[in-house]
Amino acid sequence: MTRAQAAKPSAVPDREEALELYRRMLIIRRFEDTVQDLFLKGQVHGTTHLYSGQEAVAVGVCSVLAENDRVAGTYRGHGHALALGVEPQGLLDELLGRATGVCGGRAGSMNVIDLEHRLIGCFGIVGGSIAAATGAALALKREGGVAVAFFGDGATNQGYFHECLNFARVFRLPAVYVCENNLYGEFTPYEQVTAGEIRARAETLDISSQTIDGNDVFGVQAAAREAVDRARAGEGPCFIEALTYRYVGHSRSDPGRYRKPGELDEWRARDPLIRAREAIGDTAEVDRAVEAQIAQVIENALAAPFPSPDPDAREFKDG
Amino acid sequence: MTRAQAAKPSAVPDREEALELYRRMLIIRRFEDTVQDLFLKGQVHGTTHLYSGQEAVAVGVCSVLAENDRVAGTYRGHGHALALGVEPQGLLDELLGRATGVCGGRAGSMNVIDLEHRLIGCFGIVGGSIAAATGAALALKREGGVAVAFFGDGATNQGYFHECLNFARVFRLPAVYVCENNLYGEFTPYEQVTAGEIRARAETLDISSQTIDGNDVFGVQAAAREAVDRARAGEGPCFIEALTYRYVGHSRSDPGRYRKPGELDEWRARDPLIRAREAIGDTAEVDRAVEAQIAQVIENALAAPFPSPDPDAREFKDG
Amino acid sequence: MAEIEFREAIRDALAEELERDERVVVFGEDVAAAGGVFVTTPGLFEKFGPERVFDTPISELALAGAAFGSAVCGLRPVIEIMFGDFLPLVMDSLVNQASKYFYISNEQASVPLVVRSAVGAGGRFGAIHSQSPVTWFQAVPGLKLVAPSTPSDAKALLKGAIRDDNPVLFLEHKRLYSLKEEVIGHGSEVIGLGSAAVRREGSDVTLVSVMKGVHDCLAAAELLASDGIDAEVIDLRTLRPLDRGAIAESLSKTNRLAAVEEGPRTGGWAGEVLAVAAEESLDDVDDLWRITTPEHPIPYSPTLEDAFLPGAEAIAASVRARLGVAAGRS
Amino acid sequence: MAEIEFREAIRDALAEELERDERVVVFGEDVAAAGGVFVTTPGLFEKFGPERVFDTPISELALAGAAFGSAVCGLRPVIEIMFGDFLPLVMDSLVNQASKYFYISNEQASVPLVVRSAVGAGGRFGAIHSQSPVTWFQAVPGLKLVAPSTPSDAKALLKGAIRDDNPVLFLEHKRLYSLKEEVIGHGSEVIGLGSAAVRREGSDVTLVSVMKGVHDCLAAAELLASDGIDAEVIDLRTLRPLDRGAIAESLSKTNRLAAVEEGPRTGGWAGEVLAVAAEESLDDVDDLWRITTPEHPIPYSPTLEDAFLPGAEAIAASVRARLGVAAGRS
Ligand SMILES: Cc1ncc(C[n+]2csc(CCOP(=O)(O)OP(=O)(O)O)c2C)c(N)n1
Ligand SMILES: Cc1ncc(C[n+]2csc(CCOP(=O)(O)OP(=O)(O)O)c2C)c(N)n1
Ligand SMILES: [Mg+2]
Ligand SMILES: [Mg+2]
Repeated sequence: MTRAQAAKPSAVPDREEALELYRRMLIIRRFEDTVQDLFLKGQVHGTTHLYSGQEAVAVGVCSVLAENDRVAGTYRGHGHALALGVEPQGLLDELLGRATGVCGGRAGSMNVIDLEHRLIGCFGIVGGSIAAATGAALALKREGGVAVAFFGDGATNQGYFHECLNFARVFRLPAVYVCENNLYGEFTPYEQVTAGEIRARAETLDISSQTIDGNDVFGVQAAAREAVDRARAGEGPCFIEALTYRYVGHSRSDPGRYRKPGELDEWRARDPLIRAREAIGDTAEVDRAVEAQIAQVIENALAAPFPSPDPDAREFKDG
Repeated sequence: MTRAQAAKPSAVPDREEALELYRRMLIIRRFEDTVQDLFLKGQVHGTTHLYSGQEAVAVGVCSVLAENDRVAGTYRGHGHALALGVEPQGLLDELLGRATGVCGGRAGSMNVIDLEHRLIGCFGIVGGSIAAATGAALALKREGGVAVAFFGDGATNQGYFHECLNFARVFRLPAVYVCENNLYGEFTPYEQVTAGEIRARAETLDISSQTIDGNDVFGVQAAAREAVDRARAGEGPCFIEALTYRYVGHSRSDPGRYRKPGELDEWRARDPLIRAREAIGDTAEVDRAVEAQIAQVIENALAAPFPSPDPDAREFKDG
Repeated sequence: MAEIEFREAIRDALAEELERDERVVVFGEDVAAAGGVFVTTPGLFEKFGPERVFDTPISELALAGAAFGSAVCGLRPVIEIMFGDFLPLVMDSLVNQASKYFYISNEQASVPLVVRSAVGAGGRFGAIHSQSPVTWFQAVPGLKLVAPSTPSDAKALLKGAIRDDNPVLFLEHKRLYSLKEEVIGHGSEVIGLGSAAVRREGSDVTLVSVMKGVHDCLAAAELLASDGIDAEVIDLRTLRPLDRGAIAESLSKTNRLAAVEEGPRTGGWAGEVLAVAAEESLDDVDDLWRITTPEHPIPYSPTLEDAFLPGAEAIAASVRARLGVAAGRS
Repeated sequence: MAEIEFREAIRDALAEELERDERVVVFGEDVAAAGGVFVTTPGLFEKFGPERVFDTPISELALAGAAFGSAVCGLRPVIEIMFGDFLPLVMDSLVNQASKYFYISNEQASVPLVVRSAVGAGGRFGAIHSQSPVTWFQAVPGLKLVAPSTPSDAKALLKGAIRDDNPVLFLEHKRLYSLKEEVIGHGSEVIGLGSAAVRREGSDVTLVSVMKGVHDCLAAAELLASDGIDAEVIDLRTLRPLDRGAIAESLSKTNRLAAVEEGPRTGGWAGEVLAVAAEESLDDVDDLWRITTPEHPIPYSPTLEDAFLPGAEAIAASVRARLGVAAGRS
């Protein structure tokens, strides 16, 4: 599949909304740059999976969600979280293992949960977000909410994908499954391990499906609106395959040797931020504001306290 | 899907071969009648899942297998075993828990294994046969063998189905996946829990697939030959959906209340044995021979010893 | 006084909780229209309708995922996994997600779900439909593990499990489903999870078990009584949290304890009981041991399966041997 | 004398066995072209080609099924499950099929497969990439469970695992991958599974552990030495079969034993060690206890994770407390 095949004419929203989408994407980009930086400085621990390059998907999809909707993201979840409005401060604090993190430093990069911001979790098990969102949809069905799962191309080879999509279709659950096809699962090109077409897998389960340009935030928004509306209207689950690309390694120790020559540059030329800026025009004000915001967040985060070991941390919720 | 849709003109083999197919089907039918009988008398224990009505599938498929091929059956596996040539005596002894059973009474109805007869196992976990055959195909690829998995319509909702078929396609494994669609998974009609068409699930994975009349043994044989030949030729896995019906309950405690009115009679009218007999003509000799054979098997089985508890039964294979 | 069957107790608990709390939903394979393969859920579908009680595809990964996700979003799902042997397929959702959620979310939310599953051998179901997979799950913080032995306990503990805010694995022994018991009281008690029950008081030796094993221990205790051995029988009821106090208390009286487990010795829950006893009550201890199954899969043949399982005779014999008492001595 | 890293030891064992026996195949996610996310398999793909060493889809159910089925049909597969936390997804094939096959087939065939998996905390990977899921698997007859602590053991035990005719779960602790060791001998030893090693002789107390814990125990023993406490350190190496003799022997000398486990106390393998000690060596025992992690999921934050894990200091402190010795007394 090429971008051309997937491209649809996208309706650019009014300037204010367009700027807001752009702003969110920029926050994610700058946030991820920051994480990368801090990681190299040894301030962010363990491993991280950055969302740089894929911003349009999370931002476009989350921009159409209502208050009673819920989202399940992945270990590559900073973008999913920030697109939902999770505070950059709380998120960065979490990645730094600080007490002020959204999960008190207990969760870390791969497992961020922020229920207040509709994020039921980031899931470190490939396919886990699909399962969680399917369950969420079962609950939300009662109250008119919609559940969204983000996951990668690689996750479509997991049993969870097949079982849950079938489950959702059988019970007409209000779920939107968003596959971020960034061409690779870790170091392996997706075509090498994926039989047939990804979108067809959902279509075969009689699920309304589309493949879209995942680097066009306005197009993503339009596609997501259609899918979310359908799901909310009780017409059952929808599937979106968003074609996109990640700019940095899968995780920290990945030099990206598997990339085809020129591939990264090609995708950088279709950068979702550049393309949004082209449509919007002048963004200097937002650019400056985000820059300042992130600088402040970093400063605060580095100064935040680490959590004190709690000898009485509870295993169970009390009665 | 109706039978009409699935019907293909089937090539009837020469009389001798046709009679042999018929004989095998009849052995299965009589064997299952016997098991049912003995079950009601309390001689067969636990639970059993009978193959009556589906005989043409196992017999047709197994009739085209070569010596270095392997088969994985299900908990509804007496038919798979007998079609492969497993001795009715050893099989019945196993079901009765006798020391002379093919697995010494250790396995029982749901888990029969008879490697000598190419049966790598009957699998009590729905989807387990798919996994086992996929692995077998990986090994058999080296030596030109083909692995066959039998499984039900319900198993196509298992993660194993999706993961293993993708896996087999990606590595072009010599596997033939035979879905016996008998319209129900236990007590639940398959349409109620299955999104889309079963065959399309395999097709979507770029696997050569066909839906066939599972009650026409000659048609099954032809379809299986095509699939097995393809697989053996290195063209990768094939999928067959065989439409069929089980005559008795899912397992012993099932009165079959879920059946649609008239459904059982309709299917009995297309009984695989009757249809084979119609094509063959006189079968009296085979009928008598099988009758006598099974009578002898029952007599022997009831007289066979139970295994003695072995206090030194081994956990591991010795170095 | 009415009698109640174990399977009815399960159904009644579900019906009462479905009635009481509309967040409760029940789903699984053949639990609705057919009423469950072990006949534990008949009538629920008819009474509560397809939004509350429904049949699923044969998709344990999805079942467990749906239970987890819906519990995070406000439901209190009770799912049935037909045989305990299939629990590996729900383990990722149960162990990696549901059980960790309360802690890693920094206590933003807990995950109130119940997984019911039929376990246990003795029914000639063979190696892969007869396991009691307690020990796959006992070392999982955040997960509760219930294993009742009587109809009234089953009912009160299942109600307790459904009301518990944490994920609970609720094991039902197949050979108890037809067990009947006189119901005492109004039958709507709720037992919180984590307390053992003393089923028989005794002074010479403590027998600790769960589920079917409790009945075997009680029968063994009767046999032992005729040898002059007075056995105390403790029904742990909940394997996590484990009622450590009950173990210590009984040991302080009897000084000898055997844990009776329907499962292999190495790595079983009986080992945990011995470890707790050794760790916390060593001064009280004269003897500690386990009575378990052999270390191989569960055989199908009746002769093999019967010999495989630790029944009353085997338990009594083991106690006699360990205490150095010959049978029928008294 | 050459030094060898733990991860090189793994690779060398695989390379030597691939070379020796053409039935051996190695597959998993990113093990071939990329050489493994923990860099344990570089060069194997280049040397042995795509029929012997290959990258799979992200499909653990299929991976495990393929390992099982191919082992039944003559291969000796070694699969990598990237993180031990993902093992629930292979558990059905491993526990329900592979481990039971030898017995229920009436010994027609065994299932020679190895599942390698990276386990353990301390790397700031959070709750679902840091577990040491030993106890999910310890009570499974037919399955062997290996947990090496040194490069040379890792190599010799992995070779032993590949040559073993039974299914083996081979755990590699992430924090050992970079551990270096002088190689003694020609480096092509094979260790059969089931024997513990005494890493340090001592007379006052026995510390029992596996993997990273062995190093913590050795460090603790050094600390304790300065308090005049002489600790013996036993590396179990294989958790199933468990070397019960080694436990008994050490206890007969020290009379006190602590099992040090990187995992929660309730239901852990350390409990099994205590149970074995209590059951078989009670007369030798003055004290038995466990040093484990708290009973909640593994936290991400460095301060939390460090406090969570039982390191050398914590082990030494626990021994002192249990023996009634103040630090630095001697
Ligand atoms: C069940 C499981 N298997 C393997 C992994 C290791 N792993 C983490 S991310 C990843 C690649 C996933 O690829 P994809 O779904 O395409 O998502 P992407 O990382 O490209 O966003 C793998 C294999 C995992 N976390 N969970
Ligand atoms: C993983 C798993 N889930 C559930 C079951 C219980 N069960 C046994 S047979 C069966 C129905 C299977 O239906 P289908 O695949 O259509 O095969 P059929 O029995 O109709 O031949 C179910 C649910 C099982 N054995 N394994
Ligand atoms: Mg990807
Ligand atoms: Mg069926």
